[in-house]
Amino acid sequence: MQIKILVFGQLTDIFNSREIRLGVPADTNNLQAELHTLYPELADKKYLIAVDKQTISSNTTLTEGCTVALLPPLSGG
Amino acid sequence: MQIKILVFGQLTDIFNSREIRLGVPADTNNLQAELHTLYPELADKKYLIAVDKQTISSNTTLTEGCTVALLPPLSGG
Amino acid sequence: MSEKKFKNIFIEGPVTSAFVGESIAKHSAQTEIGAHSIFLGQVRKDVIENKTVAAIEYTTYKEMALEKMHQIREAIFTKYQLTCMHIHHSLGMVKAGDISLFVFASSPHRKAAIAACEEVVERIKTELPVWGKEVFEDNSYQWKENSITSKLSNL
Amino acid sequence: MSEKKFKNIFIEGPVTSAFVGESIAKHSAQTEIGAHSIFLGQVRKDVIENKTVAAIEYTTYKEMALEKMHQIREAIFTKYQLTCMHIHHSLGMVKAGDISLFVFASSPHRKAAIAACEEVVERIKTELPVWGKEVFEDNSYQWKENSITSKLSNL
Repeated sequence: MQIKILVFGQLTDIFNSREIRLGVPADTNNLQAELHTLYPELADKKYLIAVDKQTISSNTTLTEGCTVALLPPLSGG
Repeated sequence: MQIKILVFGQLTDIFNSREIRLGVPADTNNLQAELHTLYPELADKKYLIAVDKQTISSNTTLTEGCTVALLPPLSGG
Repeated sequence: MSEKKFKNIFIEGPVTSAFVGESIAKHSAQTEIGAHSIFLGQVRKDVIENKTVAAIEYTTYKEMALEKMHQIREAIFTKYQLTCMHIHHSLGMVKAGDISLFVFASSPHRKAAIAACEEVVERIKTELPVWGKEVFEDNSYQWKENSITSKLSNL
Repeated sequence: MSEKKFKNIFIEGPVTSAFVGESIAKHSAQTEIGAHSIFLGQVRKDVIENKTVAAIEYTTYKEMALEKMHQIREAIFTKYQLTCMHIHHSLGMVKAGDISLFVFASSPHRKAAIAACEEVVERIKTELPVWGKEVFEDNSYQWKENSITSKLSNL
């Protein structure tokens, strides 16, 4: 029972990886708390969370098979 | 003592020429009256007059050596 | 009655896609550029009263057009932070599907390049003494008129 | 969790000027087109704290980016009368002076082509999950940030 967490841009410097897996947290608030404990530097970073490719603006329930992505400020183009 | 009159675009169909010469009229109002007598079709056409490459918006004195241009609606680009 | 020589913008016949590509390539050494905005005018195969446009034949009042283009260029460089700007307009016959106008504005930042390019295109269409004769497939023709023509005036 | 395949916009490495030229050439058969508006993003050789940018390395969240790009494309085609629109974005290393973004909008009329091209560029910069790492000549790097990033949101 895991979820996949994709990491992009400058956040890959903190995770030293582009993808990690965690046991399924109840929701995105729980996930953030867990990530900020595991990766304290992340707490200072500006990033958005996407669940299944949709960015979220409030706490969102997570279920098995979800793909979560951590999106730092964009810089395409 | 002549002035050169340059003719462009659809007006060349009326003049059958891109350039004519006339004795120097006193001003652009006189020039227009003379042209409309010589080329009656011109009176129905929309066009601007340029004197020495500057379009005019009111009656303008003409002198020898002036170049007058008759400019129908533009269609560049 | 200045005899000043202004930069020529006119070319005989269409602007080729290869020419556009080469123009872009020339800018790779100008590494302060971050954005290019390009406008290309292409001759449409319009159908007017059952007749199909085969080509547009362009003519100009060259002395006045180059002086006007110079004034437009000066105004645009004053208004926008541009690295460079290049303009090419066809004279003579340009077939339907071919390109008759190429405006190319480059700047460190996109907003200046985009706004400058758009403004130059508008001013070319409304102020430059150029005329297009739409030649139909049966060799008859009609004179084209851009929608707004009243802006041709003294600066 | 749709498995729908969206049109790919990504290419490995820079957009070449020859590719842009060829893309333009392909449109000469589409004779209802009267105007092309093209935007090119070029990597600037910026100097930041005495270090010179040698290249930008681009990465993306591809699945999300292609879905987002599809939504943007649909919105633009609904809003503007376009004949076609093509978008190409680089991934991987793009050297200073080379092109990393190519947006190409075509329409019968200039206003639609110009406005659509500009709007797509803005939306790409602010909504597409793409990240650029500015690699300096000494091989150190910093992560680039576009000025407005808050627009990335659910549609």
